[in-house]
Amino acid sequence: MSGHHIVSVKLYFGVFFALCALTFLTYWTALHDYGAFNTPLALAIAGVKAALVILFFMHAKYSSKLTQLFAFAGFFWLAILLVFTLQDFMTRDLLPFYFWPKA
Amino acid sequence: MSDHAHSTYGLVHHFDDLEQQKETGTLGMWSFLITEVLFFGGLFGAYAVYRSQFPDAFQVASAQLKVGLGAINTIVLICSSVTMALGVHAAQKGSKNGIILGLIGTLVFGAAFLVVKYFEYKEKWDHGLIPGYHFNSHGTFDSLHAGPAQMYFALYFVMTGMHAFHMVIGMILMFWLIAKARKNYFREGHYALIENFGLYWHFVDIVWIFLFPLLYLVGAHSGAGGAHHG
Amino acid sequence: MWKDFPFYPEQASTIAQPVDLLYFFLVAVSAFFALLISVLIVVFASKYRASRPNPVSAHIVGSNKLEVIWTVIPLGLTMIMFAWGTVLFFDQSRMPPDAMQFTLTGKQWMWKVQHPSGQREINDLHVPIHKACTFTMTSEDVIHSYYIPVFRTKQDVVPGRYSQLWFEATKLGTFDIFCAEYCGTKHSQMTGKVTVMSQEDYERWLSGAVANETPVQAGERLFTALRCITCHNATSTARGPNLAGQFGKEVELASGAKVIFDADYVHESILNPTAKTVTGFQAGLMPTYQGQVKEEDILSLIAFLKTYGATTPAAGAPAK
Amino acid sequence: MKSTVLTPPAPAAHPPQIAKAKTNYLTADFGWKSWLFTVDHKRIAVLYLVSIMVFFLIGGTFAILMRGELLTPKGDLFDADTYNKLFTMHGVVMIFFFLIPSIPAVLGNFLVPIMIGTKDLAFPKINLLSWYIYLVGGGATLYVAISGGIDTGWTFYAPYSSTYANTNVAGAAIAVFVTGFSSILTGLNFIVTIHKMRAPGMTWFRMPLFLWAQYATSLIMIMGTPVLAITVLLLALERTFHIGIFDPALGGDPVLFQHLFWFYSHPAVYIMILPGMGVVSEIVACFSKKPMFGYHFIAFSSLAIAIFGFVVWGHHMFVSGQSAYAGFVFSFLTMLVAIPSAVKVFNWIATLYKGQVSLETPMLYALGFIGLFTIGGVTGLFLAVMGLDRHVHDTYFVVAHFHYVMVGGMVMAFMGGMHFWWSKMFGRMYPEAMAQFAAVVIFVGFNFTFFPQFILGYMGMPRRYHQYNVEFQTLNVLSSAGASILGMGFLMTIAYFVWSLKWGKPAPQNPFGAKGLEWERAPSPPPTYNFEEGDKIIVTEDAYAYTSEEPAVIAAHEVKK
Repeated sequence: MSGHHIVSVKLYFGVFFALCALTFLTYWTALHDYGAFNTPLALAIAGVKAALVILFFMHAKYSSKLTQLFAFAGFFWLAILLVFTLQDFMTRDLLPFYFWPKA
Repeated sequence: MSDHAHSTYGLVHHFDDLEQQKETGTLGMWSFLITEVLFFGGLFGAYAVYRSQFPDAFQVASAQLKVGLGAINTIVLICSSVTMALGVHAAQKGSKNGIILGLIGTLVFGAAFLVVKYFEYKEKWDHGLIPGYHFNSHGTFDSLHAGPAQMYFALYFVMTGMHAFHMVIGMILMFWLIAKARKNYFREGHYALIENFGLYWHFVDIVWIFLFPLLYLVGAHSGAGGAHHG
Repeated sequence: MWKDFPFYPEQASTIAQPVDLLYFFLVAVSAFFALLISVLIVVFASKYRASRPNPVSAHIVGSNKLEVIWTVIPLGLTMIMFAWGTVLFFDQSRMPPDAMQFTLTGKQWMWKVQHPSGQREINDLHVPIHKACTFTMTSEDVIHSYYIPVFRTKQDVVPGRYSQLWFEATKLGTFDIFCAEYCGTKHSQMTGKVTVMSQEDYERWLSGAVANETPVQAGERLFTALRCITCHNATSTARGPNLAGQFGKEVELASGAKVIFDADYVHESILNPTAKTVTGFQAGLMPTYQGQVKEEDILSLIAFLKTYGATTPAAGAPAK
Repeated sequence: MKSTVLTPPAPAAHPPQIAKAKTNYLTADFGWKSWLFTVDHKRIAVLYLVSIMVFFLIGGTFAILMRGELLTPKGDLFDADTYNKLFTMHGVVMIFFFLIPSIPAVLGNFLVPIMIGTKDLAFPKINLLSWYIYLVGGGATLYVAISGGIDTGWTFYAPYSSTYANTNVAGAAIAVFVTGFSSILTGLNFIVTIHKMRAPGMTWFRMPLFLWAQYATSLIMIMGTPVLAITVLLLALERTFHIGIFDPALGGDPVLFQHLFWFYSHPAVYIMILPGMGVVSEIVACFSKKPMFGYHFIAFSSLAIAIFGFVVWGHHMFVSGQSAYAGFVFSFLTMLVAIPSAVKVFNWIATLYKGQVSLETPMLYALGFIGLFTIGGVTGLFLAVMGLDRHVHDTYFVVAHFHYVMVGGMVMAFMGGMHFWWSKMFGRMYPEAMAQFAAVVIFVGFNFTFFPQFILGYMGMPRRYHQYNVEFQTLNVLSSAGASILGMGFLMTIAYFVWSLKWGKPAPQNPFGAKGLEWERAPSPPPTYNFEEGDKIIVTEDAYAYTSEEPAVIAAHEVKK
């Protein structure tokens, strides 16, 4: 249950060093040009960092299923907002197709 | 689960026991964080749309930021998260001094972050990069990029400004929590307040974890402008 | 008496009747369900009223069979509506290829239209019957919406972007044009009349009006005057992509992405040339024409680029 | 008076149970401080009730003025700017200050803790804070109304709102921003309360459907409202400092504003209707004296509506310049979200079957809701079908549709709920005959007002028109006439409610013989902690246990015949 599991100080420092290392990694990758992959890479690293913070600093790993669901729900709804907004902007250049050829 | 060593210290009238009270507070905080995710989410949505429409302008505009400062601030904020986590750890262990130490550490790192942010903002101000009628008054951007670059800086200031605002709120709350901790308020397992505040502070950290690559690193490899520190 | 109280406006375009048919289908479905529910309420409320002798409630907590029935039937009906409506909408969204090309600019609070032959009109519109007309539209200030009820068509007019609309009138007469998107004080006066005329009347009307150069001619003049051809030509040393015959085609950008060479792309490339540079060409060579060309000029350039390459092969052979 | 004459009250002098029975949440404490600093969810509900009624009357006045102007095709009563401000203020006030808080903040606040058998909401102080935030937002809106008004329409579309309007857009944006937090805090409170504070035995599937509806509504409140908050904040910044975020001159896209706006504002429509559905479920079961038909389906349909409601917002934007493929996706998903609403309607009807139906005022409103909401719902399909929306979008058809849902749905449910729980809230009965008459007046007036607008819309009359073509006049006059009947109905209702506070018949604990903790365990009105002291709430039966298993055999037998 939440609050009953005490995370050890050692683990906190482990996460801390991981976060610092990932920060350096994302900085380092940003200095190189990977074309279209720079941004996805940076976001993936940010995602891992955020997951570390949520799981260990925010104790989500040791929390009830309900809390985990709530932690997930916010990001899920954010994804809805982003995906459904971008689907408009991404498909604007496409011409609507005919369902059957016009005579 | 509430064991008998626990008194009813801190129990508010409408709860049955401390266990229920604590879980309620935690769930309330997580619900609040959902609203925070979506609050920033609107900004990330706007960012995603305009970044996809003006990739070049965003790259050029982003190159105006000092990546080094952003990276330092990232580390500073991670440190503040660790001290916060240690403060909560101390609360769980029932160490009054540990709580105060953790909070003060968090406060110091938070302040350091804002100081760095202040210098960044001031530099933007000096270079005429504040969105509005006087944007680009120093001619930093050619006319091709000025429009979308202004939108980039509008997003930059609103996103980092909202983030900084959340930090200021958090720091004000920390003074209050430190005062409470000094009065030995957080005892007998009654430390939900510290824990929930910790959740808030870590969330603020997470926002920055995403802001850093999205705002600072876009133009880092292009070499345009003052992208490199030092 | 239905003449005095019509339930739908006149059907004056090819799309009007199909839209009305769909409408009647939905009205029929709605009426059926509204009636069904009202009748059931009245019947149940009177038959099972509490004041009847020895009232008793049956212990019924649900029926999965019924739930499935009243999930599947409405779902089926809505899917029919969805498919039918989407086909109609896509037909209305895709511009017919050999139509008359009008341009339209909305501003507070008027509609400025230019005919393919160059005539300009404000608020009012004259179109020939049985001829597809497409409109390339933008706004100078806020969002407006060009709405002609008898043609059952409507499209928002958005500043900074182009939207398109088409119709083919099927009935002679004069009909209303409304602005349907709220646009400020005189929103309700941003109206006009569309007059549908026979082909001969339309031509007579055109000749009576002051003839300007056509949008295509104006575009060609601008294309020369702005020296676009200096870079955008078919030679191997050209500093910009050849534009002849490109309109409506897909082009590959330096970033690897592909975009349609359409009105929005032209608009963006003129005002913000580095935004989407075609692959193989250096970005930043082309200056912006922001402030040098007006929205209406760009509309003319677009009109020209649509024909460029097709009618003037001498100016540069099509790219491939 | 000499202090020596005063004797301290001696509680021991009275038998304790009588003293307790006489003290309820209304009489527990007196004076304005006891109200303004209360943390009792029931008192906060009453504070909300009073404040939303003030805004309802203000918004209603704007509506009546508009209908007055629309009596004639010419703009003769007001100039165009005034008319534009009227419809904008009507929308802003009614949506943000009446419809959204109406059922959640009044009935929800009052009933959620009682229905789950607890003493208060999870965060009583935050509950009070939400009311104060509401007041600040409402005050700011009234200030905007006086200081230049706002004329953008409640949708605040950029770039008209951000650049071209000459009215107090920034003020209104801030007012909406502030009010949003009141809604967020209410939603948050309900979610946590329903998760964590249920009495022993009150499992999820024993909860009254009103709570399921409140829970679903609260989800929308906390997930959607923050996006609206940041959107109007961006609008205010754009308006004040010209930061350029929605400015087409810089490359900004006004359609982005619409996406962000409708991400909240479409689900907000479900904030406005879901609680109404919850109220109707309670009323229908009670006045049929029968368990809810398909309880699980109604419960889950509320959640389905809340979740699917988030992915349909683009159906407001088919002709806005949104891509046709985005329209395709949004249109399809909108069709899906219609299904759970239909399921609810059929289940309500099936609940009447073989029950003991009595037509007291709450039931009249509930049945009216079912009919009008059906019309409002199916006409929504007209707008979600893309080919048809091209014609009816932004016409009076839209106006008629959402008033059938909002007034025909939500306001009817709110009225039904107020009549149903009035005795619980204030310990007095409303006058039944008068109330039934008013319900009929409202039903008739409503249909006269809004049905003609469907025809107007299909005939092509655009919405937000100050002047209109002569051929639209007949239907507009009909609509205005209906509005005056509707207005009379509402005034009558408010009058007898106020009257009943003093002269109404004292209410028994359970005047309608209803099931549920608020009826069976809480007195009318309830004491501060909702239940008699020492009354330990343990729930042992399902919601709506109006019948028992025993007669089921007979019922099944009868069905077979």
